[in-house]
Amino acid sequence: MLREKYERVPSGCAVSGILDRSGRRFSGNDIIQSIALMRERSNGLGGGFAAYGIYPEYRDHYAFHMFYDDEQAREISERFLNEHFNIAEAGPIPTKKVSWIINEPMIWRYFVLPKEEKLTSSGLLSDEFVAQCVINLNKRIDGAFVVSSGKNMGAFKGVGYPEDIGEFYQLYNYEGYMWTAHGRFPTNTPGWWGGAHPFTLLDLSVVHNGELSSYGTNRRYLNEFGYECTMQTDTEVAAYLLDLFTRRQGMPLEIACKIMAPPMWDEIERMPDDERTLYTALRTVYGKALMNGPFSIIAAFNSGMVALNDRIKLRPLVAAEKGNVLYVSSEESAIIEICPKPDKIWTPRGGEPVIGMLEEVKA
Amino acid sequence: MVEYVIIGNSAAAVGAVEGIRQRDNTGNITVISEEPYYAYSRPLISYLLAGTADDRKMAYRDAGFYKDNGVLLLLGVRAVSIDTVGKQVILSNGKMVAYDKLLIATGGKPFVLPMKGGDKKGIYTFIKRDDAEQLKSVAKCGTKAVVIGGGLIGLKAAEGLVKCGVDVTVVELADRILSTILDEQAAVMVQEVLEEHGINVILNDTVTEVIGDDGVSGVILKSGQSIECDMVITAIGVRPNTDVVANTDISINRGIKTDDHMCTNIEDVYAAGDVAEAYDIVYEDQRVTPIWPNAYMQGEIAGRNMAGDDAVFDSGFARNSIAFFGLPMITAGIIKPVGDDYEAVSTVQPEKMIYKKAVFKGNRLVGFIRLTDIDRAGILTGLIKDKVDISPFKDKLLDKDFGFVYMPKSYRKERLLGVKRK
Amino acid sequence: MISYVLPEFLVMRDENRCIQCQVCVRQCANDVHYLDEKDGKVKADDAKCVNCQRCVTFCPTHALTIIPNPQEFKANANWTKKAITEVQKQAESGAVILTSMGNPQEYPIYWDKIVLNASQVTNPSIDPLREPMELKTYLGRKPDKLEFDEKGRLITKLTPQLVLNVPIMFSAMSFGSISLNACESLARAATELGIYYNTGEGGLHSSLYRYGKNTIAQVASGRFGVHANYLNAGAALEIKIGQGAKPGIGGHLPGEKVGAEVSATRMIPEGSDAISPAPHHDIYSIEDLRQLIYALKEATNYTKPVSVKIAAVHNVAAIASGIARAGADIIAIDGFRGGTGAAPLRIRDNVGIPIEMAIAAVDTRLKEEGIRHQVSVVAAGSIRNSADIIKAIALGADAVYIATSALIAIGCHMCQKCNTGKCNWGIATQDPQLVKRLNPNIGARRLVNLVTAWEHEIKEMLGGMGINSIESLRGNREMLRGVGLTQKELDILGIKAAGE
Amino acid sequence: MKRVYALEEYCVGCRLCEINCIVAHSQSKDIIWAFKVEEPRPLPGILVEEARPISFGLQCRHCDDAVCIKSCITGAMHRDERDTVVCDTDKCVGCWTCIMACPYGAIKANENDGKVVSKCDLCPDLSQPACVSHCPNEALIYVDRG
Repeated sequence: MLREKYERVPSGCAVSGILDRSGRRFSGNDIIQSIALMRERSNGLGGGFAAYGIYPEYRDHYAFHMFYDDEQAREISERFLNEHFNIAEAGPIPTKKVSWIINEPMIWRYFVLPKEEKLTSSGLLSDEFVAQCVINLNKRIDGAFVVSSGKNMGAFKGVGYPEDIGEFYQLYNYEGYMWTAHGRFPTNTPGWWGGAHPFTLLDLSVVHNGELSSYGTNRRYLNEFGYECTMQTDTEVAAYLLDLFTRRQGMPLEIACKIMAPPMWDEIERMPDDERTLYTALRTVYGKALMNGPFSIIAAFNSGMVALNDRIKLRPLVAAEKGNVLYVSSEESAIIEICPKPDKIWTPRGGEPVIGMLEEVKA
Repeated sequence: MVEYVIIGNSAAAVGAVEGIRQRDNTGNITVISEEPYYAYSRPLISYLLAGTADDRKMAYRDAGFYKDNGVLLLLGVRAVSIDTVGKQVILSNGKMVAYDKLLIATGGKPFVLPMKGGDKKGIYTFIKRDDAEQLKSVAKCGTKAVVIGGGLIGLKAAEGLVKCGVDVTVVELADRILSTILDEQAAVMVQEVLEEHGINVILNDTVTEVIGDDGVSGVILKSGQSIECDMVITAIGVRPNTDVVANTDISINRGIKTDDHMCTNIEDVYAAGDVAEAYDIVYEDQRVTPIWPNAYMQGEIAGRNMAGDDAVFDSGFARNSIAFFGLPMITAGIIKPVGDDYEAVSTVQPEKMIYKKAVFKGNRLVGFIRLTDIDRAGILTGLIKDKVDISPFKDKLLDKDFGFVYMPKSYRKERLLGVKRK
Repeated sequence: MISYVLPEFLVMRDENRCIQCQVCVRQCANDVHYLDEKDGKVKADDAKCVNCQRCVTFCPTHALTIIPNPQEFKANANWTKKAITEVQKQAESGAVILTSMGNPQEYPIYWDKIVLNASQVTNPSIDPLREPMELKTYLGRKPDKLEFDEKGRLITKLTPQLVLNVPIMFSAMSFGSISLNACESLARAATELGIYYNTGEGGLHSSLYRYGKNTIAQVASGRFGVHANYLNAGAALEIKIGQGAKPGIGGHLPGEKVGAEVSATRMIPEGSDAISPAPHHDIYSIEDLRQLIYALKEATNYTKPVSVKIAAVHNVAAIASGIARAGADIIAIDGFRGGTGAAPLRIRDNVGIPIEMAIAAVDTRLKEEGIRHQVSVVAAGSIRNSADIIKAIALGADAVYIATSALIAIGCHMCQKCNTGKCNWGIATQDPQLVKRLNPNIGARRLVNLVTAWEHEIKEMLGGMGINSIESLRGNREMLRGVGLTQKELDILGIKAAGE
Repeated sequence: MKRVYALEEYCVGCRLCEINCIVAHSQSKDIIWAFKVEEPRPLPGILVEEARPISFGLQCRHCDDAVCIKSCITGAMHRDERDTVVCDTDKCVGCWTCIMACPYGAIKANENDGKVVSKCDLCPDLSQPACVSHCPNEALIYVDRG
């Protein structure tokens, strides 16, 4: 598979996300409409979506979305999958020919569960087992790429404007309770489908607008915990940091956000004792996980999502609420486009996460 | 308003005016002086004689001094007596000046040697400005003079006369010149210089008779020797000018007796300067120390106390800075000690005319002589005055570079940084 | 025996400017300048001159210039003047050549072959004059993760940390090797700057205990001046295993430098040589180091981080790993250009490796072992300016130690004669006449100025990279590119070539 | 009043204070002219006492209770409007009584320039005395300690 030729392609981008906290499912139309409005922020070299709640019939299976360069890659990958998983269903993801979308890889989908004996012999929990398998697949099998691997969710992405990608995947045919989208403006022409956002790991998906000046520091830090940053993207770093803190270290999401975009030291100095101790500890222990430089990201996972800006808000991010629905986007217009009269609309401060959780999870 | 009256108009009087004015800017001050001059520098009369001082230099204070200090000046009039009961001063012109506070600062007057022919024309004293002016008018080149007395006044007169071209002989009764301020060693060295400059010095002798018709034509010494001369200057010393207190209840010993506030035995009557007898910190007794700085300081203390202060005079001791023919010398305190209580060290470099001597009593410096090398001699004066324990640096006192660097650090810091010792 | 050694310098005096004021005479502790009583002129004995430039600086008419002696030997690329002179010296003395300060030889200076990145278009640079720019640095052991209770409250208690306002510390220089006024300058500057200075192995003079909050107390092989109060006086402890200028050998403070104050501070008799053994005789292996680390922690009731300082030698990465595992909270690595108060010239000039390579190797090794985040790494050994600091941190250091630059700030002119004890600038001397030449008011002020200036520059460079917190530079080798380096060197440094 | 104080702990004995005092009181205010050309060269108003390792600059303390003024036989020594103790050299006759009196030894006989005394005048034309400005080690400070 044609991988990213250059390391760390800087890019400007658009992001958008919608969550209905009641769990009500809705089609991909809104998210396509929202991201489409920000066409100016993309340049047709990458677009993608993450959709949650779209596979209720396989809600307990890991849904693997795969890109293959060719049949051989598919065969090798499927052999790998068969070896480690019981596959409940497999087949190509339906797509529609769109004139602007070219050079698409083979796009397949598998609903799988880890084989009991493999799980037992690995000594891993199933999520970690799946994560290891995804990393191995991406690393070892040429021409194959795991687009997403979470339960009851999937990522749909490719090279093109996001609305064309949405059309290509016919996302209006899917219904989910949460959608995120990304329109990319890379400064070169990588033409690699895997490089588009969202970046995913299990059910975690990240769309991201920005460029991390701390990339080298963050990556070396993640290395220490076994994360190999192969994609050369900042999005990958953000995803792995979230995974490390929330999944592996079991930290509250808010805290993880405060590690990635912490308050300034002088702000910490002015905090009450408890808070000061907490933030001092966070920055002292996790300094290398601070994501420095401009970014706005939307990270989604089965239970909800979080939108986060860098601490001095060098990239745009707007949030709105209407009833149970939470909107986050790079631009206010992209929210108004699909929700003309929100109950509340605001610009989150740098480093202040906007967190939306499914009500059933909260309860 | 307080009426201050000061009899006399020299260093002590000026010191008193300035002392009064430190505390009282309103009281009236009256200064009474027999001499018809503004305060002038009495030691400068020898410079006047030698021609190196003019009126400007002679003036001890600016012309505006009296006005600026609100002083009523009564010049050319003598205070004859004092009515200490009625608190008034009786003047030679018959007038009375009432006082609340009185300072007697009448200075000294020359000792006059009883000698045959002492009434001839051409015999002078050398105390006042008029004396110098008078002498200057007769001290022509080629004339001859005999100076009776080899002390400070006599030698200064002799030096001035030599500079006028006069052939001078000094006759001194003592075994050395400048016997009050120099020891034998120093006196010999200074005498050499005087002689080099043409002064004929005769020691252990004195004038018994002045000869001549109307005017002076010579003197005959006790030894029988006779010396031709055109003039005689008697300079065998001064004594306190206590005339004004005669027949009053103000106590006199050699001078007017004062306490440590410069007050006499009579309330509101003070005395200062050459007329006063005050405590000498070196000799530790009451004595008259007729030197300029003492006069000023006593006057200032008296003035302050007259104006209500509680100031103590604690710096009385003899000290002199003088030079003859460019040979400077500074001496202070006891320079020729008598008795076992004292210890003296000295160093001499005859070729450089340097002589240094220090006199100790216990761990205190009580006197010194510095000839030629007078640099920073005031440090020693200070050590005497402050009664400093000199034992830590006693061996350095005569060194060329002696200074605070050799003194204990705490003392040094106290003096130089104003840091108080713990 | 006539000396064959040429005077190293010539003293040039501009007679048109010299006013015979003798300031030079009074300032030269080497008795170079003297007043010739015969003609009243000030003259110089060039052979004694060490080019410390005290006279040059103090001459009120700028009449003096010190130049290298232009006398050359017959051209020989192999037998250079230096090589010949050293042979001559040893033939005369029969002794090891002693010298001081850091390795002056022409080894590559990798700092100067590394360039920094800056933001353009895609990522805004940050203006430190308008935006916060954070240099605060915590040194000490860090847990793998923080634990929170079910209510999200922090459970983990951090072990003691050093908090630095700027990632710069003054490295170890003992009282004895440097003067008390130099120590005080460092201590006061560290206090004012919110950083730390290091006592070196000379103990802590009683007058410096008041700067304890900003003091790192060193424990070295001689254990000079080490007692319970000393260990508890500072904010941290440092076990000195080695020094970049003289890896593998100990120290030697000659008896003439051991005056009353040094004697009392080091707890050795006045006038006796203070000899630090080459190794710690209670550390012959890594497990012994662990014992000492924990002995010190016990002695200070676990209130202070413990640093271990080593010289950068060939297998520095593995050694550092061992030190991290032995329980050190901070590892200080001293490169081969680091300074010294006295070292054998051959050792100084030939032993050890450059700090740039060492720090890159250590950071990578610890990262690979997954323990880099647990310890702090401090780079030392000729950090000359703020760019060196930026590069050291991007290569993986948490902070740097500076010493030579600190000494230059307070007057050192790099004459490399510390070992003689006649430092004309009052730094590397115990002669009271010379010590007083360094006014700690001025010394501290100059140090504060230097570090403040570097702080500004670091902020500028960070802002240019689009970074507003120094922790985002740590190990961020993406920000570095090599110029004129071989691929092997690039690989060790873990950086790409410029243009890549 | 502001006075010059010497911090002996930091005096390096270079005597740049003396040299710069001379320059400040020279005609040209140029060090090379002052030393190489001008005659007579002024005397420094500061002196350095030295007994290694101790040294410090010392000049007139401008005493509140100045015995030099009280002792001066001509009235030349006086306190000016800045409270500085100065000598009116037109009135000074060089009797050296002030040298006898000054407990700091801070007054010098200047035989070069007429026969007058020479002492520190605290550099009335400068913002601070030249000795202080030029002390390389801040061993002289110019402060008001009362």
